[in-house]
Amino acid sequence: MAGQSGTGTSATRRLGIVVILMLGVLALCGLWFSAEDVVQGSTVRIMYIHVPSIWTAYIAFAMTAVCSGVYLSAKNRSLAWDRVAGASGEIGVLFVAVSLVTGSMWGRLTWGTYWVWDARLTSTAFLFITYIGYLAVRQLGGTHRQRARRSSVLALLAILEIPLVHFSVSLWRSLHQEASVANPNAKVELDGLMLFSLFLGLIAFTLLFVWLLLHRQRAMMLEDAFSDRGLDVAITARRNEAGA
Amino acid sequence: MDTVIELSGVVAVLGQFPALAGIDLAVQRGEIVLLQGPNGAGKTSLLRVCAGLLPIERGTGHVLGIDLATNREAIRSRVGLLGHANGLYLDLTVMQNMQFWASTVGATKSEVDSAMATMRIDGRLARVKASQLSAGQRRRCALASLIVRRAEIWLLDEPHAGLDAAGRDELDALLRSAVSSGATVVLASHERDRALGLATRTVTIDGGGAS
Amino acid sequence: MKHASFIFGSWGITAVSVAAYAVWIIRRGRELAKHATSEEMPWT
Amino acid sequence: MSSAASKRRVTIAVARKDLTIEWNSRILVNQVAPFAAIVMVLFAFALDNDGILQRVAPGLVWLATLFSMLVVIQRSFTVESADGALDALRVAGIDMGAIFAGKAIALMVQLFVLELLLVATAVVLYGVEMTLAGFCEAIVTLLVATVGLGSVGTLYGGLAAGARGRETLLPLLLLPVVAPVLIGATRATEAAFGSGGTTVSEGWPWIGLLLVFAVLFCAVGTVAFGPLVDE
Repeated sequence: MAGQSGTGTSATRRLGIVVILMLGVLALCGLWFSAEDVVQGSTVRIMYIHVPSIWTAYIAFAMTAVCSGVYLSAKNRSLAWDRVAGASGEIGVLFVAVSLVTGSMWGRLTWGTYWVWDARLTSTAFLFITYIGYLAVRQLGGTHRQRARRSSVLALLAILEIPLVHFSVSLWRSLHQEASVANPNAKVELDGLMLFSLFLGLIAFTLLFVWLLLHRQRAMMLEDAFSDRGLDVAITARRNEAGA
Repeated sequence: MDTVIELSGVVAVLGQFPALAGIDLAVQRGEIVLLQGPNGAGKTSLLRVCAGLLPIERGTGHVLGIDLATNREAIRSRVGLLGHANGLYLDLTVMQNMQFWASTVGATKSEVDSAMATMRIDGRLARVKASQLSAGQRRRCALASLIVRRAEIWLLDEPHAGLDAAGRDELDALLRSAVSSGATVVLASHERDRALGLATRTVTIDGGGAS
Repeated sequence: MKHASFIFGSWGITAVSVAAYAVWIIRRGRELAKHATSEEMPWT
Repeated sequence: MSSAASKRRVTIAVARKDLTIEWNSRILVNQVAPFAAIVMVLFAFALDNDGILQRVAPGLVWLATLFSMLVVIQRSFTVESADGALDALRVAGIDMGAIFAGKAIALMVQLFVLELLLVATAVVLYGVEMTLAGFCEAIVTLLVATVGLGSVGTLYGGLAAGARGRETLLPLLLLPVVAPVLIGATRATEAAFGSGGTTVSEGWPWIGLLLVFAVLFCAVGTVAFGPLVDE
């Protein structure tokens, strides 16, 4: 059991236990102990998972960009950086999807509709699609180095593009002064326990991200190692063709 | 002697398939090396590796003293590759193709004219769209574009394919004159008798390796 | 609690999707690790 | 071979080559432009209201441009890969930044012609009326937006060109990126057309946005095209 159970180590197991405990406390605080908001009532309880999800997605995409940049600039071009970038991008897509769904449920309660053409919402949707494209490019095939070079350039392009999309979308919305949309975060008056729940959520989700990233990145390392090993087999098979 | 191509244990991968599986090869300046072997032996990939097009996955390789692993882009401007494809734009005429090619590689008009005359694609043919040419005529165009490159190493993949008897004689003469002016030629060909008469040495490629 | 279905629903969706992803990568890691040598797993 | 003069020479040669190919094959004139025109007609069927059509004409012009652009980009790279021409250029050690610039310029010229045609269609079919100042603004919008679209289109077109499933990959990658152009160009064109009571002066900030986009992607494309396209 010890040491040989997949991508885990004693450190990740301990981290995993901490994450689960923190998420348990978060659920108790967020869903039970914390007070209802004066304006939003019980719907504020969605915030305790919605905000940490989108926060994690931002961390993940920033991680993807940083690792892609390091991969391209480092002298030895270690594929480990590319794998961390890819793993992080994948986790980011998961969390941005989750936060889009929970956000629109929250919106249904506070705004009355699932979707409003709010700048932040719209550019988050673009973020989601951009990184789906990033993951698609990672699946294009070729050697590991081709994958790494292509996807790291694309990740850096995405970082350039996202502020521009966000800026143009907010400019677009600012000129359409429709009935001022309730901003779910601005109207919340947070008391002590509510603030505690929110920060607990942020920390728990960040640690959850680290845990997922460690495992995913190790699994990717094994995937790469296996296809390298497949290459060894293929090389031997290829050499044997010569005699046949 | 001066070694222009030096590969040792080179592995090159197409997708997940090792087209070259640890090949060793050394070519001296002024040689005409014939690569022989069955279909799918790795001849095309070998030529593409030497041209700096295909990255090497393992092993070491130097072409004209330049490291293939770290600096393969630098090799490209000094070698010429004639692949299976001819590199033509099918919607352009022969003349337009040659003019485009000349202005990208920096060849003069007289060099283009003489190359086109050498491959006999001047005159009436020059105004025909590439899509209307026969396979042999397209091959001639590709060879003419190779001539204006003045490459130090000529890498030719089935250069005889599609050429008529006269074209083959012209090709042989062309390669001999290139070698006499200091170039090196590596060619893969199934035209065994013709290529053997031309080559100074034969290398057999099979299963992604050389013997 | 008002809107209980939406609140528990959003928590549930988050929990289920993250848990499903976590289970998937752990399973995948175990599956791959069965055939891996210790040099291929530098973290052990 | 990598001096500024040779880069400029390659850029011009590539741009002229792509335009000659279009001149010889007339794909844009015979296939893409009719496609774009029929899209404009279909919009009219779908919306079925003269007032609405006039109001949304700018958006429809730019949507039709984006969809047609996808076709033109695919074509631009099919030409390169049909007989291994891009490989030949790579083996010759031609600077990829210059190839990018040349292909982007050719794409911009083709897009500009297409956009003029679409604006003319909007004027005829949707009953758009323009003042002289509006007309000038429309032309500037077309120019600046086209530079942005041409550069970003060539960049992502090159990436998708080498891939399996390129027909589906290109829209997935490209459409999110060009959102700022769609937003900016549509608002600027609305101002130029005077749709929905907008005035010409409201358009210029949007042209500024388009300009930022164009400059950014021209610069980035020159650097990033090589690593994205090369094996």
